[in-house]
Amino acid sequence: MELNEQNLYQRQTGLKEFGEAGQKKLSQAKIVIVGCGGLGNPVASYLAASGIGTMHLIDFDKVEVSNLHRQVFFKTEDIGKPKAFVLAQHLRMINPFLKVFPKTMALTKENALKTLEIFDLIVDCTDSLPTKYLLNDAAILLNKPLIYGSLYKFDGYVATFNLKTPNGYSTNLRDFFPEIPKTQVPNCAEVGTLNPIVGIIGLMQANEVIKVISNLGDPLVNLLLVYNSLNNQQLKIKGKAKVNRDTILELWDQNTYEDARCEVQLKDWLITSQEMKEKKGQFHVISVIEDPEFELPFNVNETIPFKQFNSEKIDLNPSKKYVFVCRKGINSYAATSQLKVKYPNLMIFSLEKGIENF
Amino acid sequence: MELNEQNLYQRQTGLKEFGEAGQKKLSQAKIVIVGCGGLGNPVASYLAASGIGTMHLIDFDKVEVSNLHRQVFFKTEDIGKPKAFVLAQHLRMINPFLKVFPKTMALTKENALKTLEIFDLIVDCTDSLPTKYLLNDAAILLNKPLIYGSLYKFDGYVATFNLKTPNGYSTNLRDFFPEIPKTQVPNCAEVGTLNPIVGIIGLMQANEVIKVISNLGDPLVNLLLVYNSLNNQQLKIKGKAKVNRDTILELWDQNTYEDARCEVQLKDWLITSQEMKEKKGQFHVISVIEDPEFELPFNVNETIPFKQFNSEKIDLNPSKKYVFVCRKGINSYAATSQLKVKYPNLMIFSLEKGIENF
Amino acid sequence: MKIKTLFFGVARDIVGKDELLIDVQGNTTIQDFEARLLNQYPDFSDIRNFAFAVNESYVDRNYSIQKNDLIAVLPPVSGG
Amino acid sequence: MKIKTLFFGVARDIVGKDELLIDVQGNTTIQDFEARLLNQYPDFSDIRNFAFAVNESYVDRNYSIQKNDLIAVLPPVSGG
Repeated sequence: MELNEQNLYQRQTGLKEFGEAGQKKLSQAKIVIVGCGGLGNPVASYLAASGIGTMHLIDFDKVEVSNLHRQVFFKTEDIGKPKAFVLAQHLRMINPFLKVFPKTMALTKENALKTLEIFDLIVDCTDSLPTKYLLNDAAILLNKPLIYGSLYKFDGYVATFNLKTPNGYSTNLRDFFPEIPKTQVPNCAEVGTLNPIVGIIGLMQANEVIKVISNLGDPLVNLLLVYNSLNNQQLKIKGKAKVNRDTILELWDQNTYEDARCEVQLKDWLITSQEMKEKKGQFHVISVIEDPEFELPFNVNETIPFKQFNSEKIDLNPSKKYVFVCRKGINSYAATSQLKVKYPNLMIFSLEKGIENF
Repeated sequence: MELNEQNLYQRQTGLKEFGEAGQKKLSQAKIVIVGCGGLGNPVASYLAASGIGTMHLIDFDKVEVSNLHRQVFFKTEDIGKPKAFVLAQHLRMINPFLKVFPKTMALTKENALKTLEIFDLIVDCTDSLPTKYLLNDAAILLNKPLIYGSLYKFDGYVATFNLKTPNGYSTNLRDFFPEIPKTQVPNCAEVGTLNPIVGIIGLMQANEVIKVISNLGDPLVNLLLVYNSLNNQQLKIKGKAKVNRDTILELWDQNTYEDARCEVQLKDWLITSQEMKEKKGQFHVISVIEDPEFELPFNVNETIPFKQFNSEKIDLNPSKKYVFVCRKGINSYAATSQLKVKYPNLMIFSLEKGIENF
Repeated sequence: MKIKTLFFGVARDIVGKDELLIDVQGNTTIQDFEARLLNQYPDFSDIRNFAFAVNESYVDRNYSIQKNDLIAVLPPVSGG
Repeated sequence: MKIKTLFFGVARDIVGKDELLIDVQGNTTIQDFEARLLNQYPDFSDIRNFAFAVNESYVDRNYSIQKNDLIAVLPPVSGG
């Protein structure tokens, strides 16, 4: 059987509910997938295989070892390469008719509207709360549907936001969660997940994209679907569209959409992995990781789980040099900066970018 | 970050509910995935990435163009290669610690018990009803859990069958569907599907495997989960374990577990694609395909949808040569054999293996 | 009484709808209900192989339909 | 009245359970309910950012809890 579009999609076009008409709608669609990790992997792959015409992939990050357990389209040989490019490469090999454009970049308030305005539909596969609000608000300002997905451990959420309906635009993220939480729960220590819920949520997003574009079935409109993979409990929470475009315009002006946890860190208070390896043994190392079973790649002198960390109760020895460490270098920096208030002249450092990048 | 098992699974082992103990259980598990198509693709990939220790992959088939829209781990360059081997190759590239053994073979009543007895758990990713009953009955005779998945168009079913519980073995396929349907609904013309439901059901199967092996959460025990991807409706049908091992033993003796549709076809009544191409124009070609919009790769003289086909009402011209065609060569063979009763001496042929292999 | 009935798989194809409200007399068993569906939709020729669930529980053919029951009609499926 | 309450995401971590039966007086609003959870589980420090659903509908904080309500406690989630 020849490799052509007709043969490639025959198991879809043969469906009377979908047919050649549905296939044509997919082929004419131009969508953007923001985030090429656990959600972006299956969303992009299944949508590419289904015959979406044009797909842009956006991710600022590179493939890491610890991604592979849930980002199953990445191979060990891809470690260190930009996620968007690696994913695009796979998509080209499964569907040569796809027009795919990978972009290694971070979406910000400054570039979001310009970047997103050319698409019919936006898929949120990011793993950052401020970016999720940035995408939500940008989608509303641009009058575009947003296919939302997110998860925590064993639970996932999915919805089709801001779809134009006869009754106006449908609900958006702020109808369920009005404000960007200031303190993310939980913060630094990424809690992890088992991979099936990541795939389930991603596939449900792909399903929404196909439903919306081919005008088939009932998309998750004015609904937030909640799935618990531990007991297969599903809720579909009905919402009311209240937060409208005018409100979002005001919020857009007020918000920076930056991750409060990723504030600029002072270089003087940081130590690189390189430097720490070179000067091994010269530091008193304190871990502020919560998980007592987390195995560190080096010996530490002390462990103070960050929740119990209180600079008032800590006495440091002025003749020693201290290094605080955690997984991502965020809580360790917070500990360092608190102690710098108490001991401004002491040698106290935070391991830059954390143990994950050691 | 170094590529080792600790780093690969850190986002799972960091979960207090799962931890190193859960990871160890996965690594010690030995499972078999029967069927490497739409369900087997994601099931094998996600389970390999999660750190299952030993995985056997069984499929008798090769990658075809029309598979690629839903079997998204296969590339165009894999067309014509054995599915189990291609899938195993991908798994090795995403997890070098996996022990994977691909087998290109068909499971039959004769080899099933011997083939399946060495595993802790069986995953049914097949697309044949008789094979699903074969796997179900074999799993019961071998006292092994079976992770069942199947689908039709936009709907999918998932369950964990025959799990040993404090109250005995849980429900199996025959508690919901006691007998192997004699006439498959619908038969020859594979109706097709959109790819997200295939992925959703596959991921739910992977989720069951992880739950069962790591003893986490509540597997779908004494339940048949039904998911409608068009409106995201989910039902969890409670069942009672009634069909026990003794009954299955009797059924095992009675059943052949062969697909009634795939009975041996007489060579004399068949014409190959090759021959039909060579003798183009010499035949009166009749299509028995149901779908009026199905596009054929050649001209046909007549179309009689198989449901309306009735040999009593058909008059053939003894001076002509006839070829019946359909998608897979099953209904066209049925038409041919009925007409051969009426016109034993006429030249009537069925296109061998159907248009899909033309 | 009007009984909400959900159709899955090929049953949806045959009925042409996700769900129907079906008017049912008292003392109607699932077996009666099955016969009635077959009578109304002759394409249900394989319905004896289908599973029926009431309020998310599998029921035998002798189950007697009650007011406010939610019926699901579940054909065997074989895709994979 | 005993109110069945489901906990998702980090709320499940904090409570340590998928669901609880919580004894609630008449005229209790979601706002009261939220305060009570925070009081009982101080780790709910971000609960003002959580969504509450009753019988699968999003509710405002001034919703008054009724008998037989099923409450879902839904924290924002950010994984992807």
